[in-house]
Amino acid sequence: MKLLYFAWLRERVGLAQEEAEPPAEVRTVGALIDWLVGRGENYEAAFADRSLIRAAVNQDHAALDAPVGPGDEVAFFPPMTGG
Amino acid sequence: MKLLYFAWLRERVGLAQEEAEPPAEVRTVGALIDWLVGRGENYEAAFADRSLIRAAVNQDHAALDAPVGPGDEVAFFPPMTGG
Amino acid sequence: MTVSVQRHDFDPGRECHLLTSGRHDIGALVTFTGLVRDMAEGRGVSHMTLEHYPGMTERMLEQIEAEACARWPLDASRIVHRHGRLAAGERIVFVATASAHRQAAFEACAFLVDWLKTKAPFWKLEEGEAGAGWVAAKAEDDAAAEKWRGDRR
Amino acid sequence: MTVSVQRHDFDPGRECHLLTSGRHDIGALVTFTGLVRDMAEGRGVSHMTLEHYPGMTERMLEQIEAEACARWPLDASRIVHRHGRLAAGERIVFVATASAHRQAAFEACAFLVDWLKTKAPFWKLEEGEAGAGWVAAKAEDDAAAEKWRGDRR
Repeated sequence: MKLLYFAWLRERVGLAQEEAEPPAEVRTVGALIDWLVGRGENYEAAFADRSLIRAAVNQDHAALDAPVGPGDEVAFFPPMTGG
Repeated sequence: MKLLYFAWLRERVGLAQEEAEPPAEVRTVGALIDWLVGRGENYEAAFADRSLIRAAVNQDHAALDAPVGPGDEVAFFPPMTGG
Repeated sequence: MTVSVQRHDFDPGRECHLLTSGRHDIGALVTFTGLVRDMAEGRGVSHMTLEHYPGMTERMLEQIEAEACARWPLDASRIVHRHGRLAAGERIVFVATASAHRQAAFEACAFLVDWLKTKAPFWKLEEGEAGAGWVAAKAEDDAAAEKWRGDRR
Repeated sequence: MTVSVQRHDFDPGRECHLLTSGRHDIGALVTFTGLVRDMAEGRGVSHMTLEHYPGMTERMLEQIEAEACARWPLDASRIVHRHGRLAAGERIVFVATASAHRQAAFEACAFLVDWLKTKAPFWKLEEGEAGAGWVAAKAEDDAAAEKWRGDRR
């Protein structure tokens, strides 16, 4: 699974992207966040306020209950501020 | 009094502008139209449908009961279609 | 805040540049360009002649621009309206509004176009396959202008 | 109906020309240009860096453009969005909509700007007197995007 981080999520995680292999029971965006938070303080800090986390799966906006699986591209970012 | 006509009003009256000296009892835009209509068939044709007549006095939009007097510039035209 | 009534064409890019160059306080610029369509209510149109009332036209455009500036926090605005004979595809009118925020710029631009249509003394003579004829005012234009009346800020 | 995501500046006049030249069926062209303001909520801003999600950005812009074309009878549309570091006064984004009628062009342009702000993956980092900081999303932008949700045509 390819993980991408943008804006202050990228800064807090300390990575722009990484390859990850979460266990098979991680089947949703929300479960993926739970798993990431357990991996270290940088993830904990990045995902501390979940109301500020937005996600995309394969470059489409995705809710916390959206399914994720091996081979997916999953991105995490704050609310968008373009335009 | 200077009178101006625009668009099909100009075409029907047959004049773009003229100087006129209506009698002293002509004190409103509406009375001026009544007086003009009595001057000839061209005016009668131009002012036949009063719902399509708009007027301006001294370059400001004016209603039928707006006052007019000697020295005023009075314009008659159809509803505007700019833009 | 300037108004031009002219026979010659204008350059939308240059107008945008003049409104915003050297300004760092403008967040949003909205423009409207009106063009001569080759079709009107099913009739082919080759040319459009715009007659206007010199003097009153400028007065009215300045009045509606002042009204827009009173209603919305505009940093800059511009109206250019052409008159004379124009071919299908040619530009007729340009309206631009600049503001710190986009909603003010959008609303003020739409307001200016709506009011211009019913208050600025212009009349269109259409030429096409079926000959020449004066364009009738549209009830929807009156309605569009009217909707801003109760919306004072 | 094209979308560009680019580092370099764009030319609003040229974009307008490309949308309308040779077309005689367009009656109304509405454009929105967003610029970097030197002030944001009372703080001075010297530069703005736009980060984005390459690939998804283009997808989202194409999706919202398709949505606008489904809702309004547009003859042409265009979105250009810059990324990278921009100084105060620089252009960020350009949205243009062309239609036979002005109301469709105005509404579709406002819709595109509103949706772009909440759906296109861009993030602004502001630099100013007080250092650098990520711009927080505005509740009013969510509300502006939301108001189009019930407004399907």
